[in-house]
Amino acid sequence: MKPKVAFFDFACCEGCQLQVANFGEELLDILEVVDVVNFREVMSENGEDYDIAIIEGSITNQHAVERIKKIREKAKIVIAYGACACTGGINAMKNNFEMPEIMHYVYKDDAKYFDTIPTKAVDQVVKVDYYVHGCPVYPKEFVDVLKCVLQGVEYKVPEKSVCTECKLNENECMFDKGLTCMGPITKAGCNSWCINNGNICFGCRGFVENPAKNAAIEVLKDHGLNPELIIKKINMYNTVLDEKLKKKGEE
Amino acid sequence: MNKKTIKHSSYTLKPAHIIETKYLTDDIKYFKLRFTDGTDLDYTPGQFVMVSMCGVGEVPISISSTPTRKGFFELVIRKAGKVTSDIHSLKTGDKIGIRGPMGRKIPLSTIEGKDLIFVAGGLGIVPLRSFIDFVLDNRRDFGKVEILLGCKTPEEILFKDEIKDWEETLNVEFNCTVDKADPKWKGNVGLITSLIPSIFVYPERTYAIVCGPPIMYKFVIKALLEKGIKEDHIILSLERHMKCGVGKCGHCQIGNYYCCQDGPVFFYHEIKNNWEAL
Amino acid sequence: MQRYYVLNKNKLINFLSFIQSRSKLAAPVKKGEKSYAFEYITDLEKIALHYLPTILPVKKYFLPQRETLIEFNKKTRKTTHVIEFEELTLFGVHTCDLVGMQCLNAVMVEDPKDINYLERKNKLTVIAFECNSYCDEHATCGIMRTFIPSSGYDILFTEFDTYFLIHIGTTKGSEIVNESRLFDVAQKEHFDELNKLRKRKEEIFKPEINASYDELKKLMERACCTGAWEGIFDKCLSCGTCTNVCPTCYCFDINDDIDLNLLNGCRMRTWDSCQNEGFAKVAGGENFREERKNRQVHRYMRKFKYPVDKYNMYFCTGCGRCSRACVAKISLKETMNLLSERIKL
Amino acid sequence: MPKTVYVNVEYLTRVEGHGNIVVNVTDGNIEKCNLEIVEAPRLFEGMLRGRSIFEAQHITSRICGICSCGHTLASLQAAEDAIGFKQSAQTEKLRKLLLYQEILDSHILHIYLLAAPDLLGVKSFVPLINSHNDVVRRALRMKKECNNMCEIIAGRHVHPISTTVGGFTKLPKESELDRMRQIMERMQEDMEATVELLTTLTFPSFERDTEYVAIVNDENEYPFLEGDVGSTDGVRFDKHEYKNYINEFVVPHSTAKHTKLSRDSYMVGALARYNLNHEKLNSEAKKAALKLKLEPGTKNPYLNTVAQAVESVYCIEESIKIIDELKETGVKHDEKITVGLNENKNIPVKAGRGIGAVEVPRGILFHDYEIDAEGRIINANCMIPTNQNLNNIERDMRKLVPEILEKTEEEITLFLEMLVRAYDPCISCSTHFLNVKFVK
Ligand SMILES: Cc1cc2nc3c(=O)[nH]c(=O)nc-3n(C[C@H](O)[C@H](O)[C@H](O)COP(=O)(O)OP(=O)(O)OC[C@H]3O[C@@H](n4cnc5c(N)ncnc54)[C@H](O)[C@@H]3O)c2cc1C
Ligand code: SF4
Ligand code: SF4
Ligand code: SF4
Repeated sequence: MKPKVAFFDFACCEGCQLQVANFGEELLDILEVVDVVNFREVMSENGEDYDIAIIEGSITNQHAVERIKKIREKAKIVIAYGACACTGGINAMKNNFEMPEIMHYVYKDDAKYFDTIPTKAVDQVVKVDYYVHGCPVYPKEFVDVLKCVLQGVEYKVPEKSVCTECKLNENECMFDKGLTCMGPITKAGCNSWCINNGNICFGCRGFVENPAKNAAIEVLKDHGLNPELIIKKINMYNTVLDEKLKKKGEE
Repeated sequence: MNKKTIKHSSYTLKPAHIIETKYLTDDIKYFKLRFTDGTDLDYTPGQFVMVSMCGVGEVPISISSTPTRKGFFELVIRKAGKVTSDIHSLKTGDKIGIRGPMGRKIPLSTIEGKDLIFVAGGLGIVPLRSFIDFVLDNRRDFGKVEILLGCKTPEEILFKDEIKDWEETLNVEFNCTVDKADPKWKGNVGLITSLIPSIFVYPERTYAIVCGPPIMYKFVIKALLEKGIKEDHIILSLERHMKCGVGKCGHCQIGNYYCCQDGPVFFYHEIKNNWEAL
Repeated sequence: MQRYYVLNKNKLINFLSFIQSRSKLAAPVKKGEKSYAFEYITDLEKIALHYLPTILPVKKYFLPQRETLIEFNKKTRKTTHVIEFEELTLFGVHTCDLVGMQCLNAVMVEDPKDINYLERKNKLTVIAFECNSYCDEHATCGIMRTFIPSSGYDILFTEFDTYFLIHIGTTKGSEIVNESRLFDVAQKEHFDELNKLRKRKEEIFKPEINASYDELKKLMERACCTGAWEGIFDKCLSCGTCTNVCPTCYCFDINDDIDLNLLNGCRMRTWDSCQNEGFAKVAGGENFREERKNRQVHRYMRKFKYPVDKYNMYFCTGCGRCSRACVAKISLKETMNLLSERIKL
Repeated sequence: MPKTVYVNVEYLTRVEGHGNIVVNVTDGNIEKCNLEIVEAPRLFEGMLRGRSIFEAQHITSRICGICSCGHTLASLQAAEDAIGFKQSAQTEKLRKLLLYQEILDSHILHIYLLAAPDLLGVKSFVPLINSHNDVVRRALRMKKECNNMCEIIAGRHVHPISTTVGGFTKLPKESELDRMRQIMERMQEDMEATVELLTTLTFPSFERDTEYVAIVNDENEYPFLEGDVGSTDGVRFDKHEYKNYINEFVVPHSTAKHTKLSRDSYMVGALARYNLNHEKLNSEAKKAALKLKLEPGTKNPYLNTVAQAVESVYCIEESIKIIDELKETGVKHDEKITVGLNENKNIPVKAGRGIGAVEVPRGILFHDYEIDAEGRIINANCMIPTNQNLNNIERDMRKLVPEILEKTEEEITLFLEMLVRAYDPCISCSTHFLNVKFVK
């Protein structure tokens, strides 16, 4: 029996789901091994009977909290899919503002109509079994995770930094070009995608397991980045992880 | 890149059949294996094998049986992660790939005729069982045999039947302590080190063989030394992360040593000054 | 066997074309302001003859970043052991990198031998290029005494004004030189020049560290578990770069890959680094090198202490890559100097 | 025949983002006929404050995965407009190429995976894998090839990597130009088959007179990236004035704001562009339009899908032209830039305000940034095509419902769903910047 897979999206750009549609004909190979029963972005079938729930997006309101809990109850396996689901992603940048202030900035007097809560990663609300990091997800890693799911074994996100992959690809280091890069403290697994294409790593896969955050701030400072921008740069994808680290530190 | 195939390398797997399995606890499973070509694994107590689940990975596992019993070898595996949980899904009749035996063959002649104390913490009993059974199969070649076992809870005590056997028929002193007792438990409660002071030893003719979680060693060694047991009479089996098993990949390095090749069994005096050992 | 030849500089192109007619060619090319890399060469113009040590050392050809060890089929249970290799000539290998390869050789021939490595190595031809002066301030080839090439090459090029002096290291090298018919036998004046150059080099390359060659190991032994390392690695991010770029680091990981049908797959080895968080973690949760600092100390021990005990070699070639590539600007030279100040030998 | 119909499509599928269709007809009277937008707010506008303009495109591309290249280009245009940076001719070409590929990609996705299942009477492409295997394979292949193109140009399609303020951080190699040309040549064949397929499908006939809005200019090229904003009602204004012309207003049932220009509503997107600029299409695209019987002045919103096909033909042909030009002049690799967050101050920055206006697959997209002297954003605003269409969609729905009232509720639902889908709405985009209100 092929496992039944359902895609669900929360606050996100749906780009990670699109990565699936972007597989091309390889998608048909994937459909050979799983049954997709719910994939709202490209399908109207509305299967409510599924084994594996692939969750895209972050939890940003109470309605979403209830919805994700229901999904968790039904699914045997929950996969957090993409940065928004795994770490809050770009959405969590808003947690660095006072909620009423940013709400008022965007919605003015209508802000009061909104049900909104600070952005949460999926695992802050329900248990997550697998993570596919990245903004967007790296297709090969998604397939790797899928294989682990099919084999019924856990998937381990490499406990390495993007630098290790960047070096293996023998890119010229961004720091040598006078730029600052999030590679040293970002989880590997994307094959240093951005640096291979000439840009810096923005840290979309989130901090490595035990990031040397203070050292990283020092290093970025040494390379001439304005302190205010350093904090912004680091929290672009790491706000939720940072909150988690702080909590762990307090315990 | 060109590719060629060859018959043999350090990574070649040798197929083995599973001839028996049973759960010892919820997450610890016992496996009895035999090579499909009928050969015996040529090993010494303290050695280990690499167990392969193709497609998932390979893990180091201690051999729990004694080489004195032919035609099979035994493994006891705790579900710890990716590979080990996949191994748990195996049933009698399944085939797996084995590499090994790995590790140093310690000369058993050194302990022949001596009194032995086995100190095991939790799963540490698994590799020690290989020594214990070896000794018991040659019971007359050894002196006094004492087994000290420490576990978190009474349920975690492995090989309960065998222990009874050891105690009743083979003249072995067995002492056990748990961190947390349950109402049925009548034995000791406390750390394993608490068992050591009360045992009686002839220091010069006693060897201690120790295996357990990393934090245990320091305290056990201290207690043993206080008993007067000599540094070169203390034998330790150490665990490290291992990938290749052939002294290359670097994961298992303990200072100067590669645990997979130079160990995992060491004499205390060899590693007491090694900054990374204990 | 004739050992010394001369190649006129304007014949270099012909020689390289000749090499290309025999095998694939890899040589350093410029990648950025200060970055070079060994790459497969089609366009000979791209070769950078004078270059700063490449981002990755030539170890990537001996021990590739990723390599298949075995292939298997889960259904038939058949496993095959595979070796990936290619006929390749490396041109322009720096003096220090020759030593790096010798370090790797020492590890891989040690029993149990690494057949994948050894077989692959047999297919590689190494044409070295002697450094006549420092590449930059990060290099410590003076103290490591790796600025004079001793062995590890099939052919060695030493550059002079108008010609290269060639030394043949192996029969394979001799065959290439003979077959190419581009070389002249070296004369006395050439040897005189070589001697002069080597003397000059002794003047240029001076110990960069305030300790003698022999003292380096002792320095490590004394420093090992002390406070001597205090503060040195505060900025270390554990990104793993220093080990990946090091010509003598060879730690690796082994992982399986399988196709979507869960039928055919392979077991791969990939470079790993002792600086990575999970490198020394075991199942119980214990991490034997949890602190970043200890991982760095371990790295230094693996350069200047352990291999000396085991192989009687320092596993540092002085290439300077680790310092050059470190984003936190932690420098091997400065670290060693600081240690030598702090430790009384 | 007085009739009572109640349609409630919760979470409309095969569109991007979350929207509900709610229609309530009691005894023949329309009491409610709304497209409710229920996407959760993400507050991009607020989050952009204090950020460097060199990060802005990276952040705003995350508004929408499907048109992330479009957002990127609009963002870059706004940022460069603000600091007065002029892109090079080569950069312009490559950006155009990237946009063509995104439009192609998005149109293919829409035609095959989102719209076609309705026309073929199935719920999604999955049943088509068996019934129309070659069609599904073609669709997936075309989509993949667009991706491969984007990968060469910008690193990847979803959230492009190498597009930054100032230009590109990598440039295509000669061999990659060849590869792109081959891809586009193969795509020509597949596109031909696509047009062929569309000629066999019947679209609902429905018309409503409305205003069409798109970028217009005086060049001789179908405009996507540069120009003024123009409409079929004869309005034309500079993009910097968009706020003065386009009215945004709040409706009570939507988390997205609605807009209007000269009349009650207007439409943007492929059909709008076609209606305004069809004369500037290249000959292949014109031929396709002829074949598909798409006439200028078309008032049937369902035919937006057909206009997308015509534009797809256009994009393929124009892409080939650009690739050939690049091959001829050779790519100037010294134009490759390294910017990061402009740590090395390679690009001069000054305070100012900049507007980007780009025709993305679903219509015209505005990004509007006000920045300080150090290049940090003080205020940001975006106007998303789907927002601009929402009002028009609802007005279409209100005209359509009475016309199809005799049909079954199921059919009515389908027709309405198809109508909304025809606009190819991107709902996740549309709520991120604008004023919203809940159904009360
Ligand atoms: C010499 C030796 C003998 C051993 N004998 C036994 C035994 O008899 N029975 C038994 O149940 N276990 C034994 N182990 C431990 C066993 O090897 C690990 O539990 C197993 O490797 C975990 O792999 P995994 O894929 O299941 O876990 P993973 O999912 O890979 O990881 C779970 C945890 O295990 C750690 N780990 C991963 N690989 C290894 C490794 N190769 N060595 C140690 N830790 C690792 C990880 O860092 C992580 O913390 C032994 C280990 C060694 C070194
Ligand atoms: S470019 Fe970034 S990821 Fe690559 S080595 Fe440098 S710091 Fe690390
Ligand atoms: S390089 Fe960095 S930003 Fe780019 S995909 Fe990888 S982790 Fe994300
Ligand atoms: S330790 Fe540093 S200087 Fe020494 S060989 Fe390695 S990279 Fe080169």
